[in-house]
Amino acid sequence: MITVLYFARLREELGTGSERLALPRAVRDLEGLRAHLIARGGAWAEALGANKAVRAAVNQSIASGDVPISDGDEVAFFPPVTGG
Amino acid sequence: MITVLYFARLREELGTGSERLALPRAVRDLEGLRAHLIARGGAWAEALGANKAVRAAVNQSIASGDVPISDGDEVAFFPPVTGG
Amino acid sequence: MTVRVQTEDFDVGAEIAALRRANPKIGAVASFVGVVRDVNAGDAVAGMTLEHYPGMTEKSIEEIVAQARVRWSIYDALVIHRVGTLKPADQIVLVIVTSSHRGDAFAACEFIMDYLKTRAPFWKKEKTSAGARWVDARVTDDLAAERWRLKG
Amino acid sequence: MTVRVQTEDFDVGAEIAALRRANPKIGAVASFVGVVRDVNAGDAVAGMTLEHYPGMTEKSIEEIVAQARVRWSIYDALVIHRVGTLKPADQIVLVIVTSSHRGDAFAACEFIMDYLKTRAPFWKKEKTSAGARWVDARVTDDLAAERWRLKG
Repeated sequence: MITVLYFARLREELGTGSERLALPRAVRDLEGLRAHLIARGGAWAEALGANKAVRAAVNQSIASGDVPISDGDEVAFFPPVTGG
Repeated sequence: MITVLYFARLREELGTGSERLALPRAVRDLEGLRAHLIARGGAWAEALGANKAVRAAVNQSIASGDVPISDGDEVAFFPPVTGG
Repeated sequence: MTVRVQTEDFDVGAEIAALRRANPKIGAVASFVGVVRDVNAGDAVAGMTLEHYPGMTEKSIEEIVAQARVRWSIYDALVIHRVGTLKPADQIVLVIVTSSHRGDAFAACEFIMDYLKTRAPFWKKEKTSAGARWVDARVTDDLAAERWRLKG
Repeated sequence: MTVRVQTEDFDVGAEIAALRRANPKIGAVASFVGVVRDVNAGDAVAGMTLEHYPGMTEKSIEEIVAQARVRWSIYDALVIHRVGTLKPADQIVLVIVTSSHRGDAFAACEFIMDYLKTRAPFWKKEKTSAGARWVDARVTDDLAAERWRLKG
Protein backbone atom coordinates (compact mmCIF):
# COMPACT_ATOMS: atom_id res chain seq x y z
CA MET A 1 0.00 0.00 0.00
CA ILE A 2 1.03 3.58 -0.59
CA THR A 3 -0.54 6.82 0.63
CA VAL A 4 -1.41 9.43 -2.00
CA LEU A 5 -2.17 13.01 -0.94
CA TYR A 6 -3.74 15.82 -2.95
CA PHE A 7 -3.51 19.49 -2.06
CA ALA A 8 -5.14 22.83 -2.93
CA ARG A 9 -6.76 23.04 -6.37
CA LEU A 10 -6.08 19.33 -7.00
CA ARG A 11 -7.73 18.32 -3.73
CA GLU A 12 -10.83 20.30 -4.71
CA GLU A 13 -10.99 19.05 -8.28
CA LEU A 14 -10.55 15.42 -7.23
CA GLY A 15 -12.90 15.71 -4.28
CA THR A 16 -10.42 14.00 -1.95
CA GLY A 17 -7.37 14.91 0.06
CA SER A 18 -5.88 11.44 0.44
CA GLU A 19 -6.27 7.79 -0.37
CA ARG A 20 -4.62 4.49 0.42
CA LEU A 21 -3.74 2.60 -2.73
CA ALA A 22 -2.41 -0.88 -3.44
CA LEU A 23 0.64 -0.17 -5.58
CA PRO A 24 -0.16 -1.59 -9.07
CA ARG A 25 2.58 -3.89 -10.35
CA ALA A 26 3.08 -1.81 -13.50
CA VAL A 27 3.80 1.35 -11.50
CA ARG A 28 7.53 1.77 -10.91
CA ASP A 29 7.93 5.52 -10.58
CA LEU A 30 6.12 8.80 -10.06
CA GLU A 31 5.30 9.22 -13.76
CA GLY A 32 3.84 5.70 -13.79
CA LEU A 33 1.65 6.51 -10.78
CA ARG A 34 0.40 9.70 -12.42
CA ALA A 35 -0.46 7.75 -15.61
CA HIS A 36 -2.29 5.15 -13.48
CA LEU A 37 -4.39 7.88 -11.84
CA ILE A 38 -5.09 9.63 -15.18
CA ALA A 39 -6.38 6.29 -16.51
CA ARG A 40 -9.27 6.58 -14.03
CA GLY A 41 -10.68 9.17 -16.45
CA GLY A 42 -13.07 12.01 -15.56
CA ALA A 43 -11.77 14.49 -12.97
CA TRP A 44 -8.54 12.45 -12.66
CA ALA A 45 -7.70 12.74 -16.35
CA GLU A 46 -8.64 16.40 -16.22
CA ALA A 47 -6.75 17.46 -13.06
CA LEU A 48 -3.57 15.41 -13.61
CA GLY A 49 -3.37 15.70 -17.44
CA ALA A 50 -0.02 16.38 -19.09
CA ASN A 51 -1.15 19.92 -19.92
CA LYS A 52 -1.55 20.77 -16.21
CA ALA A 53 1.16 22.20 -13.99
CA VAL A 54 1.34 19.45 -11.39
CA ARG A 55 4.14 19.09 -8.86
CA ALA A 56 4.79 16.04 -6.75
CA ALA A 57 6.67 14.89 -3.67
CA VAL A 58 7.72 11.41 -2.62
CA ASN A 59 8.14 10.94 1.12
CA GLN A 60 7.89 14.70 1.56
CA SER A 61 10.69 15.62 -0.87
CA ILE A 62 10.01 17.33 -4.21
CA ALA A 63 10.36 14.65 -6.85
CA SER A 64 10.55 14.40 -10.64
CA GLY A 65 8.80 11.79 -12.79
CA ASP A 66 11.60 9.20 -12.73
CA VAL A 67 11.74 8.95 -8.94
CA PRO A 68 10.88 5.31 -8.01
CA ILE A 69 7.81 4.50 -5.93
CA SER A 70 7.68 1.50 -3.65
CA ASP A 71 5.37 0.02 -1.08
CA GLY A 72 4.93 2.18 2.02
CA ASP A 73 5.75 5.46 0.26
CA GLU A 74 3.87 8.70 0.82
CA VAL A 75 3.26 10.43 -2.50
CA ALA A 76 1.70 13.87 -2.91
CA PHE A 77 0.40 15.74 -5.96
CA PHE A 78 -0.19 19.49 -5.88
CA PRO A 79 -0.11 22.70 -7.94
CA PRO A 80 3.00 24.92 -7.99
CA VAL A 81 3.41 26.41 -4.52
CA THR A 82 2.30 29.97 -3.72
CA GLY A 83 3.26 30.65 -0.10
CA GLY A 84 5.32 33.40 1.41
CA MET B 1 34.31 84.46 7.55
CA ILE B 2 33.84 80.74 7.20
CA THR B 3 33.07 78.10 9.83
CA VAL B 4 35.40 75.11 9.98
CA LEU B 5 34.36 71.99 11.90
CA TYR B 6 36.48 69.02 12.99
CA PHE B 7 35.10 65.63 14.00
CA ALA B 8 36.17 62.43 15.74
CA ARG B 9 39.91 61.67 15.68
CA LEU B 10 40.63 65.01 13.98
CA ARG B 11 38.72 66.95 16.66
CA GLU B 12 40.78 65.23 19.34
CA GLU B 13 44.13 65.64 17.60
CA LEU B 14 43.51 69.32 16.88
CA GLY B 15 42.06 70.01 20.30
CA THR B 16 39.08 71.86 18.81
CA GLY B 17 35.72 71.04 17.28
CA SER B 18 35.16 74.28 15.39
CA GLU B 19 36.56 77.67 14.57
CA ARG B 20 35.53 80.82 12.75
CA LEU B 21 38.10 81.83 10.16
CA ALA B 22 38.55 84.86 7.91
CA LEU B 23 38.85 83.29 4.48
CA PRO B 24 42.43 83.96 3.32
CA ARG B 25 42.56 85.55 -0.15
CA ALA B 26 44.77 82.78 -1.51
CA VAL B 27 42.24 80.08 -0.55
CA ARG B 28 39.88 79.34 -3.45
CA ASP B 29 38.90 75.74 -2.82
CA LEU B 30 38.87 72.93 -0.29
CA GLU B 31 42.40 71.78 -1.13
CA GLY B 32 43.60 75.38 -0.66
CA LEU B 33 41.96 75.57 2.76
CA ARG B 34 43.53 72.28 3.80
CA ALA B 35 46.98 73.56 2.72
CA HIS B 36 46.36 76.77 4.68
CA LEU B 37 45.58 74.77 7.84
CA ILE B 38 48.56 72.44 7.35
CA ALA B 39 50.80 75.54 7.12
CA ARG B 40 50.00 76.19 10.80
CA GLY B 41 52.38 73.31 11.51
CA GLY B 42 52.41 71.08 14.60
CA ALA B 43 49.21 69.10 15.17
CA TRP B 44 47.66 70.71 12.07
CA ALA B 45 50.40 69.49 9.75
CA GLU B 46 50.23 66.11 11.43
CA ALA B 47 46.46 65.56 11.43
CA LEU B 48 45.67 66.99 7.99
CA GLY B 49 48.84 65.84 6.15
CA ALA B 50 48.59 64.37 2.67
CA ASN B 51 49.36 60.91 4.07
CA LYS B 52 46.25 60.98 6.26
CA ALA B 53 42.82 59.74 5.21
CA VAL B 54 40.86 62.96 5.61
CA ARG B 55 37.36 63.50 4.24
CA ALA B 56 35.65 66.86 3.93
CA ALA B 57 32.23 68.39 3.43
CA VAL B 58 31.28 71.85 2.21
CA ASN B 59 27.92 73.10 3.43
CA GLN B 60 27.14 69.57 4.67
CA SER B 61 27.77 67.80 1.37
CA ILE B 62 30.75 65.48 0.85
CA ALA B 63 33.25 67.46 -1.24
CA SER B 64 36.47 66.80 -3.15
CA GLY B 65 39.52 69.07 -3.17
CA ASP B 66 38.49 71.20 -6.13
CA VAL B 67 35.17 72.30 -4.63
CA PRO B 68 35.27 76.12 -4.29
CA ILE B 69 35.07 77.78 -0.87
CA SER B 70 33.56 81.20 -0.39
CA ASP B 71 32.63 83.51 2.43
CA GLY B 72 29.87 82.16 4.68
CA ASP B 73 30.55 78.52 3.92
CA GLU B 74 30.52 75.75 6.51
CA VAL B 75 33.47 73.42 5.93
CA ALA B 76 34.10 70.20 7.85
CA PHE B 77 37.11 67.88 8.03
CA PHE B 78 36.80 64.35 9.41
CA PRO B 79 38.12 60.77 9.12
CA PRO B 80 36.36 58.20 6.90
CA VAL B 81 32.96 57.50 8.44
CA THR B 82 32.31 54.38 10.54
CA GLY B 83 28.62 54.45 11.45
CA GLY B 84 25.91 51.86 10.98
CA MET C 1 17.25 27.09 13.60
CA THR C 2 13.52 27.37 14.34
CA VAL C 3 10.66 26.73 11.93
CA ARG C 4 7.07 27.30 13.01
CA VAL C 5 3.88 26.79 11.00
CA GLN C 6 0.94 28.25 12.90
CA THR C 7 -2.47 29.87 12.61
CA GLU C 8 -1.65 32.50 15.27
CA ASP C 9 -0.12 35.87 14.48
CA PHE C 10 3.49 36.61 15.47
CA ASP C 11 5.31 39.52 17.14
CA VAL C 12 8.28 40.62 15.03
CA GLY C 13 9.91 42.68 17.77
CA ALA C 14 9.66 39.88 20.35
CA GLU C 15 11.09 37.31 17.92
CA ILE C 16 14.04 39.54 17.00
CA ALA C 17 14.70 40.22 20.70
CA ALA C 18 14.61 36.48 21.51
CA LEU C 19 17.12 35.63 18.78
CA ARG C 20 19.42 38.46 19.87
CA ARG C 21 19.38 37.46 23.54
CA ALA C 22 20.78 34.07 22.57
CA ASN C 23 24.13 35.38 21.30
CA PRO C 24 26.22 38.46 22.20
CA LYS C 25 28.32 38.08 19.03
CA ILE C 26 25.41 39.08 16.78
CA GLY C 27 26.16 42.30 14.89
CA ALA C 28 23.48 42.18 12.21
CA VAL C 29 19.82 41.18 12.15
CA ALA C 30 18.04 41.09 8.80
CA SER C 31 14.33 40.37 8.75
CA PHE C 32 11.43 40.16 6.38
CA VAL C 33 7.68 40.28 6.97
CA GLY C 34 5.24 39.29 4.23
CA VAL C 35 1.82 40.93 4.49
CA VAL C 36 -1.56 40.13 2.87
CA ARG C 37 -2.25 42.81 0.25
CA ASP C 38 -5.74 44.14 -0.40
CA VAL C 39 -5.35 43.74 -4.16
CA ASN C 40 -3.90 41.07 -6.48
CA ALA C 41 -3.91 40.75 -10.26
CA GLY C 42 -6.10 43.86 -10.41
CA ASP C 43 -8.88 42.56 -8.13
CA ALA C 44 -9.76 43.61 -4.59
CA VAL C 45 -8.89 40.85 -2.14
CA ALA C 46 -11.15 40.45 0.91
CA GLY C 47 -9.09 37.68 2.48
CA MET C 48 -7.38 34.38 1.86
CA THR C 49 -6.95 30.86 3.13
CA LEU C 50 -3.51 29.28 3.32
CA GLU C 51 -3.26 25.51 2.98
CA HIS C 52 -0.06 23.53 3.52
CA TYR C 53 1.37 20.01 3.60
CA PRO C 54 2.02 19.24 7.28
CA GLY C 55 5.32 17.48 7.76
CA MET C 56 6.76 18.34 4.36
CA THR C 57 6.37 22.05 5.11
CA GLU C 58 8.64 21.96 8.14
CA LYS C 59 11.07 19.56 6.41
CA SER C 60 11.41 21.68 3.26
CA ILE C 61 11.92 24.91 5.24
CA GLU C 62 14.56 23.23 7.40
CA GLU C 63 16.35 22.15 4.21
CA ILE C 64 16.19 25.70 2.84
CA VAL C 65 17.65 27.13 6.04
CA ALA C 66 20.35 24.43 6.09
CA GLN C 67 21.33 25.46 2.55
CA ALA C 68 21.57 29.09 3.66
CA ARG C 69 23.86 28.06 6.53
CA VAL C 70 26.21 26.37 4.08
CA ARG C 71 26.39 29.39 1.80
CA TRP C 72 26.64 32.22 4.31
CA SER C 73 28.16 32.78 7.72
CA ILE C 74 25.07 33.15 9.91
CA TYR C 75 24.37 32.45 13.57
CA ASP C 76 20.70 31.57 13.49
CA ALA C 77 17.54 31.77 11.44
CA LEU C 78 13.87 31.81 12.35
CA VAL C 79 11.01 31.15 9.94
CA ILE C 80 7.36 31.52 10.93
CA HIS C 81 4.69 30.89 8.30
CA ARG C 82 1.00 31.27 9.04
CA VAL C 83 -1.74 29.03 7.66
CA GLY C 84 -5.53 29.21 7.81
CA THR C 85 -7.70 32.25 7.21
CA LEU C 86 -6.03 35.65 6.80
CA LYS C 87 -7.31 39.08 5.85
CA PRO C 88 -5.65 42.09 4.21
CA ALA C 89 -2.86 43.64 6.32
CA ASP C 90 -2.39 40.38 8.26
CA GLN C 91 1.16 39.11 8.55
CA ILE C 92 1.82 35.89 6.57
CA VAL C 93 5.48 35.08 6.95
CA LEU C 94 8.48 36.14 9.01
CA VAL C 95 12.13 35.37 8.31
CA ILE C 96 14.88 36.58 10.65
CA VAL C 97 18.58 35.91 10.16
CA THR C 98 21.36 36.86 12.60
CA SER C 99 25.00 37.18 11.70
CA SER C 100 28.19 39.04 12.56
CA HIS C 101 27.97 41.10 9.40
CA ARG C 102 25.13 42.59 7.43
CA GLY C 103 26.04 41.15 4.01
CA ASP C 104 25.56 37.57 5.15
CA ALA C 105 22.38 38.41 7.06
CA PHE C 106 20.75 40.15 4.08
CA ALA C 107 21.75 37.49 1.55
CA ALA C 108 20.63 34.53 3.67
CA CYS C 109 17.32 36.23 4.55
CA GLU C 110 16.45 36.99 0.92
CA PHE C 111 17.61 33.52 -0.19
CA ILE C 112 15.32 31.84 2.37
CA MET C 113 12.36 34.00 1.28
CA ASP C 114 12.95 33.30 -2.43
CA TYR C 115 13.09 29.55 -1.81
CA LEU C 116 10.07 29.65 0.52
CA LYS C 117 8.10 31.14 -2.36
CA THR C 118 9.07 28.36 -4.77
CA ARG C 119 9.83 25.23 -2.73
CA ALA C 120 7.78 25.22 0.46
CA PRO C 121 4.35 23.53 0.07
CA PHE C 122 1.93 26.40 0.77
CA TRP C 123 -1.03 27.37 -1.38
CA LYS C 124 -3.09 30.53 -1.20
CA LYS C 125 -6.78 30.76 -2.05
CA GLU C 126 -8.04 34.32 -2.35
CA LYS C 127 -11.53 35.66 -1.72
CA THR C 128 -12.28 38.37 -4.30
CA SER C 129 -15.47 40.05 -5.51
CA ALA C 130 -15.37 37.54 -8.40
CA GLY C 131 -15.40 34.62 -5.92
CA ALA C 132 -12.69 32.43 -4.41
CA ARG C 133 -9.69 31.51 -6.55
CA TRP C 134 -6.41 29.70 -6.13
CA VAL C 135 -3.47 32.04 -6.61
CA ASP C 136 -1.28 31.12 -9.57
CA ALA C 137 2.45 30.72 -9.10
CA ARG C 138 4.40 33.68 -10.41
CA VAL C 139 7.15 33.32 -12.99
CA THR C 140 9.02 36.13 -11.23
CA ASP C 141 9.19 33.97 -8.09
CA ASP C 142 10.81 31.12 -10.04
CA LEU C 143 13.31 33.59 -11.50
CA ALA C 144 14.07 35.02 -8.06
CA ALA C 145 14.86 31.55 -6.70
CA GLU C 146 16.76 30.55 -9.83
CA ARG C 147 19.24 33.43 -9.66
CA TRP C 148 20.78 32.02 -6.47
CA ARG C 149 22.08 29.07 -8.49
CA LEU C 150 24.27 31.41 -10.52
CA LYS C 151 25.62 33.52 -7.72
CA GLY C 152 28.70 32.89 -5.63
CA MET D 1 10.53 59.02 4.67
CA THR D 2 11.61 59.44 8.29
CA VAL D 3 15.16 59.92 9.53
CA ARG D 4 15.87 60.09 13.26
CA VAL D 5 19.21 60.54 15.02
CA GLN D 6 18.78 59.93 18.74
CA THR D 7 20.46 58.76 21.93
CA GLU D 8 17.39 56.71 22.98
CA ASP D 9 16.88 53.06 22.05
CA PHE D 10 14.20 52.10 19.51
CA ASP D 11 11.49 49.42 19.33
CA VAL D 12 11.75 47.49 16.05
CA GLY D 13 8.31 45.89 16.32
CA ALA D 14 6.57 49.19 17.06
CA GLU D 15 8.34 50.95 14.18
CA ILE D 16 7.42 48.20 11.70
CA ALA D 17 3.80 48.28 12.91
CA ALA D 18 3.64 52.07 12.53
CA LEU D 19 4.91 51.95 8.94
CA ARG D 20 2.49 49.14 8.06
CA ARG D 21 -0.54 50.95 9.52
CA ALA D 22 0.08 53.81 7.11
CA ASN D 23 -0.58 51.81 3.94
CA PRO D 24 -2.78 48.75 3.21
CA LYS D 25 -0.99 48.16 -0.10
CA ILE D 26 2.23 47.07 1.64
CA GLY D 27 3.06 43.44 0.87
CA ALA D 28 6.70 43.34 1.97
CA VAL D 29 8.63 44.77 4.89
CA ALA D 30 12.42 44.36 4.93
CA SER D 31 14.32 45.54 7.96
CA PHE D 32 17.80 45.60 9.38
CA VAL D 33 19.08 46.11 12.92
CA GLY D 34 22.75 46.79 13.60
CA VAL D 35 23.95 45.71 17.04
CA VAL D 36 27.09 46.57 19.07
CA ARG D 37 29.34 43.49 19.09
CA ASP D 38 31.39 42.52 22.12
CA VAL D 39 34.50 42.02 20.01
CA ASN D 40 36.16 43.90 17.12
CA ALA D 41 39.49 43.37 15.38
CA GLY D 42 40.24 40.62 17.89
CA ASP D 43 39.79 42.73 21.04
CA ALA D 44 37.02 42.61 23.60
CA VAL D 45 34.85 45.72 23.35
CA ALA D 46 33.35 47.08 26.57
CA GLY D 47 31.37 49.84 24.88
CA MET D 48 31.53 52.66 22.38
CA THR D 49 30.69 56.27 21.79
CA LEU D 50 29.09 57.39 18.55
CA GLU D 51 29.78 60.93 17.35
CA HIS D 52 28.02 62.53 14.38
CA TYR D 53 27.78 65.77 12.42
CA PRO D 54 24.38 67.24 13.31
CA GLY D 55 22.62 68.62 10.28
CA MET D 56 24.75 66.85 7.71
CA THR D 57 23.80 63.48 9.20
CA GLU D 58 20.08 63.95 8.56
CA LYS D 59 20.73 65.56 5.16
CA SER D 60 23.01 62.77 3.92
CA ILE D 61 20.62 60.02 5.07
CA GLU D 62 17.70 61.76 3.37
CA GLU D 63 19.75 61.86 0.16
CA ILE D 64 20.55 58.15 0.46
CA VAL D 65 16.87 57.27 0.94
CA ALA D 66 15.88 59.54 -1.97
CA GLN D 67 18.35 57.64 -4.18
CA ALA D 68 16.78 54.34 -3.09
CA ARG D 69 13.33 55.68 -4.02
CA VAL D 70 14.55 56.47 -7.52
CA ARG D 71 16.04 53.01 -8.02
CA TRP D 72 13.36 50.79 -6.50
CA SER D 73 9.60 50.81 -6.16
CA ILE D 74 9.13 51.35 -2.45
CA TYR D 75 6.39 52.91 -0.34
CA ASP D 76 8.33 54.23 2.60
CA ALA D 77 11.60 54.01 4.47
CA LEU D 78 12.57 54.67 8.07
CA VAL D 79 16.12 55.16 9.32
CA ILE D 80 16.97 55.49 13.02
CA HIS D 81 20.61 55.87 14.03
CA ARG D 82 21.69 56.15 17.63
CA VAL D 83 24.52 58.38 18.90
CA GLY D 84 26.20 58.75 22.29
CA THR D 85 27.33 55.95 24.58
CA LEU D 86 26.43 52.36 23.71
CA LYS D 87 27.41 49.00 25.15
CA PRO D 88 27.62 45.50 23.65
CA ALA D 89 24.25 44.11 22.50
CA ASP D 90 22.78 47.63 22.25
CA GLN D 91 20.99 48.44 19.01
CA ILE D 92 22.82 51.03 16.85
CA VAL D 93 20.84 51.44 13.67
CA LEU D 94 17.47 50.47 12.22
CA VAL D 95 16.43 50.57 8.57
CA ILE D 96 12.92 49.54 7.50
CA VAL D 97 11.67 49.60 3.91
CA THR D 98 8.10 48.84 2.80
CA SER D 99 7.09 47.87 -0.71
CA SER D 100 4.55 45.82 -2.66
CA HIS D 101 7.13 43.15 -3.43
CA ARG D 102 10.01 41.65 -1.50
CA GLY D 103 12.71 42.17 -4.14
CA ASP D 104 12.42 45.96 -4.00
CA ALA D 105 12.19 45.99 -0.21
CA PHE D 106 15.33 43.86 0.27
CA ALA D 107 17.41 45.74 -2.31
CA ALA D 108 16.49 49.21 -1.04
CA CYS D 109 17.08 48.21 2.59
CA GLU D 110 20.54 46.79 1.89
CA PHE D 111 21.43 49.74 -0.37
CA ILE D 112 20.53 52.22 2.38
CA MET D 113 22.61 50.29 4.94
CA ASP D 114 25.64 50.07 2.62
CA TYR D 115 25.53 53.80 1.95
CA LEU D 116 24.94 54.61 5.62
CA LYS D 117 28.20 52.82 6.38
CA THR D 118 30.20 54.83 3.84
CA ARG D 119 28.48 58.20 3.41
CA ALA D 120 26.69 59.21 6.60
CA PRO D 121 28.92 61.18 9.02
CA PHE D 122 29.07 58.90 12.07
CA TRP D 123 32.24 57.87 13.90
CA LYS D 124 32.64 55.11 16.47
CA LYS D 125 35.13 55.19 19.34
CA GLU D 126 35.50 51.85 21.10
CA LYS D 127 36.46 51.17 24.69
CA THR D 128 38.69 48.08 24.80
CA SER D 129 41.04 46.62 27.38
CA ALA D 130 43.84 48.38 25.43
CA GLY D 131 42.11 51.76 25.93
CA ALA D 132 39.78 53.85 23.77
CA ARG D 133 40.34 53.86 20.02
CA TRP D 134 38.62 55.25 16.96
CA VAL D 135 37.30 52.52 14.70
CA ASP D 136 38.94 52.45 11.27
CA ALA D 137 36.79 52.48 8.17
CA ARG D 138 36.60 49.06 6.54
CA VAL D 139 37.56 48.47 2.92
CA THR D 140 34.75 45.89 2.72
CA ASP D 141 32.25 48.65 3.49
CA ASP D 142 33.54 50.75 0.59
CA LEU D 143 33.26 47.72 -1.69
CA ALA D 144 29.72 47.01 -0.49
CA ALA D 145 28.63 50.55 -1.34
CA GLU D 146 30.58 50.58 -4.61
CA ARG D 147 28.85 47.52 -6.07
CA TRP D 148 25.54 49.38 -6.27
CA ARG D 149 27.05 51.60 -8.98
CA LEU D 150 27.43 48.61 -11.25
CA LYS D 151 24.05 47.04 -10.70
CA GLY D 152 20.82 47.69 -12.58
